[in-house]
Amino acid sequence: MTPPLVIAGRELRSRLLLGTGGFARLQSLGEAIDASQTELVTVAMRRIDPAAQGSLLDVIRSRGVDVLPNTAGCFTARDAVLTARLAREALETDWVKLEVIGDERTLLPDALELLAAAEQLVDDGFVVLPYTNDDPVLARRLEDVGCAAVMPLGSPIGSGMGIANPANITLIVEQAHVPVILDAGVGTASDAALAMELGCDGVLCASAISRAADPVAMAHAIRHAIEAGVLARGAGRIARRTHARASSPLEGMPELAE
Amino acid sequence: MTPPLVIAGRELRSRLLLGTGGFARLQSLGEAIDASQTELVTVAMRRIDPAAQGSLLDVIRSRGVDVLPNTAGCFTARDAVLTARLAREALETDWVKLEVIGDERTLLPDALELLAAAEQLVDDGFVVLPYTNDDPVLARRLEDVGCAAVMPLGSPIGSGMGIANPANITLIVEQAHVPVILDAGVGTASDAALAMELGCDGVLCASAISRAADPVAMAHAIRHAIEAGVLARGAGRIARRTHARASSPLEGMPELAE
Amino acid sequence: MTPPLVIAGRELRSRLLLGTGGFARLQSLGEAIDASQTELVTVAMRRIDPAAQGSLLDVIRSRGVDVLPNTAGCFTARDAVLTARLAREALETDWVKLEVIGDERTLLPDALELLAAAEQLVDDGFVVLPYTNDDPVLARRLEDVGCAAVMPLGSPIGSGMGIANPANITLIVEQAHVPVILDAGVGTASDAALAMELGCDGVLCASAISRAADPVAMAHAIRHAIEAGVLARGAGRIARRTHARASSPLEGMPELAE
Amino acid sequence: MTPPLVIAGRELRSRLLLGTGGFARLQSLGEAIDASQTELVTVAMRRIDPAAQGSLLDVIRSRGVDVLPNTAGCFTARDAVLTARLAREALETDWVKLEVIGDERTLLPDALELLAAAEQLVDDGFVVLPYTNDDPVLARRLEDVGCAAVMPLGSPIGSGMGIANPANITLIVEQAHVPVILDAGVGTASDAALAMELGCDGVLCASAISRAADPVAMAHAIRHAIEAGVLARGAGRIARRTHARASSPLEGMPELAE
Amino acid sequence: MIYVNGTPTDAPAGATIHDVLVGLRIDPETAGIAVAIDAEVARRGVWPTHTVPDGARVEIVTATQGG
Amino acid sequence: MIYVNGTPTDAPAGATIHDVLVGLRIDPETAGIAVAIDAEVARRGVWPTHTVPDGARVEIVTATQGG
Amino acid sequence: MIYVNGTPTDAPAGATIHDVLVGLRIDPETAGIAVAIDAEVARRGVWPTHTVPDGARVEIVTATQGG
Amino acid sequence: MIYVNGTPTDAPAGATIHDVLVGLRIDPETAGIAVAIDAEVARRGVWPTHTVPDGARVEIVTATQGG
Repeated sequence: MTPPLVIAGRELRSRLLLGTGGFARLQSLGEAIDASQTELVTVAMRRIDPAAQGSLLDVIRSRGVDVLPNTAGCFTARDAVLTARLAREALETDWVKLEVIGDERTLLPDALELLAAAEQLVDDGFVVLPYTNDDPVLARRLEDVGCAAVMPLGSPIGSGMGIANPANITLIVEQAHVPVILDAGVGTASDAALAMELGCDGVLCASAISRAADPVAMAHAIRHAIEAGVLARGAGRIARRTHARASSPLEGMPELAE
Repeated sequence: MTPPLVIAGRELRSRLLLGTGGFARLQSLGEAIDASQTELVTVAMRRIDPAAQGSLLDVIRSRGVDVLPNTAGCFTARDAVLTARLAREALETDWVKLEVIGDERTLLPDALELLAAAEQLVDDGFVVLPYTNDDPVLARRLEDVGCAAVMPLGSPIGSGMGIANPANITLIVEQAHVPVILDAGVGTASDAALAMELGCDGVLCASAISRAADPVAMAHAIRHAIEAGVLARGAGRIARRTHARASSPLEGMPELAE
Repeated sequence: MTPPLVIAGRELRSRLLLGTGGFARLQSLGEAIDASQTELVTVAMRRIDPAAQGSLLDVIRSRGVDVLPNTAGCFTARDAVLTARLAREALETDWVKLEVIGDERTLLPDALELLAAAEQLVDDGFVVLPYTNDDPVLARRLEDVGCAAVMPLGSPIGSGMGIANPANITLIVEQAHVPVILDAGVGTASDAALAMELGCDGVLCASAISRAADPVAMAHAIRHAIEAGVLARGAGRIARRTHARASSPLEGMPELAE
Repeated sequence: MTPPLVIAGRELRSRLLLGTGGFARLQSLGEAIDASQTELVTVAMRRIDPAAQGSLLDVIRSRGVDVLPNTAGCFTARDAVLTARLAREALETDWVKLEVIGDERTLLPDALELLAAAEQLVDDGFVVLPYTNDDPVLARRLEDVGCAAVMPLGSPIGSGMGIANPANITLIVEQAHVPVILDAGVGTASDAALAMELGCDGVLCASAISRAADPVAMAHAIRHAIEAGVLARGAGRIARRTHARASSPLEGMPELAE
Repeated sequence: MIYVNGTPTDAPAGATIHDVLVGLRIDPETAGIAVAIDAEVARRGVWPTHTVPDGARVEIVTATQGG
Repeated sequence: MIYVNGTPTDAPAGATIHDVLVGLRIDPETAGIAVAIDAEVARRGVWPTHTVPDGARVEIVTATQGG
Repeated sequence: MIYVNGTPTDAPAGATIHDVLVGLRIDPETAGIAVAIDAEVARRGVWPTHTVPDGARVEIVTATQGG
Repeated sequence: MIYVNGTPTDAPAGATIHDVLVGLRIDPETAGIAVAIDAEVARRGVWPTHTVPDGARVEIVTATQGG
């Protein structure tokens, strides 16, 4: 019903990217993938555990969705670039959700390392989707070095605080020539709807779905919320007014006094 | 998918009540009724205009939805009660959306006149759905006199300011034994989703849909938003946290230093 | 420096009313009275405890400030009126802070009982200062029955949630012909400053000061905040703008390129 | 009454820095300096206008306050460094308020150029006070390269939107070992009070004062607000509570039923 | 002389509500209308028989678009 | 037997409000107190003369800390 | 002695990446894994032939749940 | 020909910064001004001696109102 999201020339019918972190069981991840109707799910790259039973990739591929490796946990451009290269080898994709964080407490991106990593990965032929803060200037610079999208945060990863600074997201959307995907901070459906109403092209959710009491129900909820937000954005909302405006006519009242 | 809304023993599959005020053309009202999937639409009672062409009621009935007369424009319990009785005669329904306002500037309800009218109409056998402010004490009193639902405002009628005081709506929901339907203030889809996430049982929209640039698209949007909000409420959202919580594991990082 | 607050013809140089509830020791109450520079402090009326040592009234009178009895804890107009009459007998003042609450959970006012009590007390010759919710219609009705001021809440008593719905406080201020004193909800200094910036004529604080870690310091803080808010209201703040506006000239830049 | 602000070993009794931009007349600047009790005012460096009458520096020095040159209007580290050196020559101060912006529309800082300029100016022996965004990671990096303070924005320059993202300001304050001075966004007194309550060490205001209808009154207002905020921060505010907490005792009520 | 929706209107002595509606070219069978005489609801069943006294305020209302 | 602030209390027949206060070691001259008998305010002036009927509910109140 | 994912591990002289994987009971045909030797990516094609020098840091990674 | 604050300006060969300032009726003793020649700061001490080469970009700045 709504137009597809196009990143680097690729059409995605779903505007929801799903993070696989935080699901207690692989089965509920699979069910959440179905419920969300996502076509792209993120994974992290970690040391293999030969003892691990059940394969994350089997679950993802059995759902017919694609994998988007991230560089979560990297603090330097160098580590992030190497991690992206390992991911490309392991997963045979040149798409990467680029994360370069400044500290473990806030998990906020480090602007300098992020931009340096983005530039190098673009040069290496990657399709780079950077997780960034809500700074419009940094977002433009990431676009300028060739990122295929920008993924500003609404609020810190896993915080569920929603969109802390809608004005910054609006500034980013106004200037962007690549898709803007809200990443981090979504806590519930209305946050995702708001992101789309602000003009974002998509939303990435991990904890909001994976750590909800009922991940599958929340996946359905956020799918509907994104659809709602896209439609509302296109519908042209009424302006906010300080004072009331009657929705019933004030004229034509019958005279009912005794 | 989600349970129906039950008011006075009647099941409504749609949790969206649609106000008919503000639509530029009856045709777009009809299309918005279809898009919204509402089953109940409000009308005002006004002096007949013999010259009026096209019948509002024909449009509503052709859509197979029911009509909910309101008492918009009444400033006293007496006028509201008489208006409700005229509506019952004209429309053969004993349901009424009770509005008794304090002034034309704010269109805010007058607590005393509202409660007096509600009590009398309940005695007269009406199914009373009162438009009220967001005062939890008044909401409980309206329930105590026998109202079939309470309809607190989010913000002034037609303002599109959303839910100004979510804490009050939460207090009303926590204490209510009848359905709580958010009435007035919704400006866009995310407002409706939030109302349901706060625990409201339904939402009434007029201006948000009828005065949107594309009323039909906004009707679709708000329908999805309500579904999203109901699902999210049931899914058990994650708690808000001041600080971040990683959605990718911090252990198992490969050692990539030179 | 700023004009006095005038209630019922009486000039108060301080726009801060202090509630005496919540102070751990009478001594810190006395010090807070001095620090706040208040001229009017509220007290509740309760059964005398012959064993009680130290007199609240002695502390208050030794500071040269006047006492404003309240009707806290009353659920009906009748109880509130009787309590006010007892207070008049005991304290030889016909001023009363009228409180009639709807339940102990929210401590929110009951609109009907409040208005009924206000009307009767005005008839009895009291100077009535009603604690009310933030409903502009109820505020106007309280003014209409002869209250000497209206005291809308910012948020629930003792919650420290500040001003939950500034738009309603603004509506009350715009229409009022008697002083508007923000009562309840103030948690810290900026809340009090905001109240004055919205156009309130005064602020009543109890818990914000009495339950602060350092009540005397908070009394100083809120005194400065009220002064700040009054001055800022009078100074005519700049309009809010979505976009930036330079405060340094963009012309006249030296040409420093190599 | 409150402790002084110490930057680079220098004590400032006033925590308010005043921007000189936007004053319609030099005389009102002088009066606002007096009213604000500031000890440090910012100036921009621009091409000399031999025809200019009245000297900004004379006004500032006649007030006995010091001048803090800024690098407003610079888009690159190189231009900002050169501008700082010219300012040092012209004004015989090695203090500089460092501004390196990303675009003229938002006037938001450019993280990379800002950090590069800060590093070089620190090496050159400047006392660097950088105007930065509200990114905690960038703030820490600026501190790490030797800045004497960090000056995060509340919202865009001249917008009067207050503190858009208090959570970020709190994160910056929690981690900082140098003074945090809120720069940009303050629109009125309560914004300044909130900044101090969040733990900022000072506030810089230009437009909020210079473009107020009455700059002198607003200077007084913001001076009081900063005092209020500092005191409130020290006083230990009450916690926010969803529900009410009585400030009058619930026991000891007289029995007044008939 | 009676007052129909605020407008002075001639009506023959002994005219019923039904007569008044017909006089206004309003089909009394029309669904969705109601009538009040001097601020009292006149139920549909009495329209053929209830005569409208001289000077009466006749209000004829129907459903219109409203919030 | 009367009820003073809810507590059953012995009082001699014909005891005045003044007597009751004294019996409770409350100085009737104390500022800041008020008395209600059976939910009616008894003004200070009548304390020496107003007798408290048997079974009466006597409420003696004063100012306490309150918001 | 080499270091596989941080763990000191014995490996015969001249062992290839393929050999190391087999020694860990990891099927080199497994999809979704990648290998780095001393912080350089070793592409899958060289596993059978690339020998792991003594003291090398061998990192073997795969996809795990992540946001 | 030199460029003073962007304006083409005649200056005699061998003119010093001091000469240029005087030529513009700017007292070189004025506090609060600084000079850059071709994007290099020329410190006050060299103004009497530093000659401005032909075609030089001379920037003369001072403090103006700014945020």
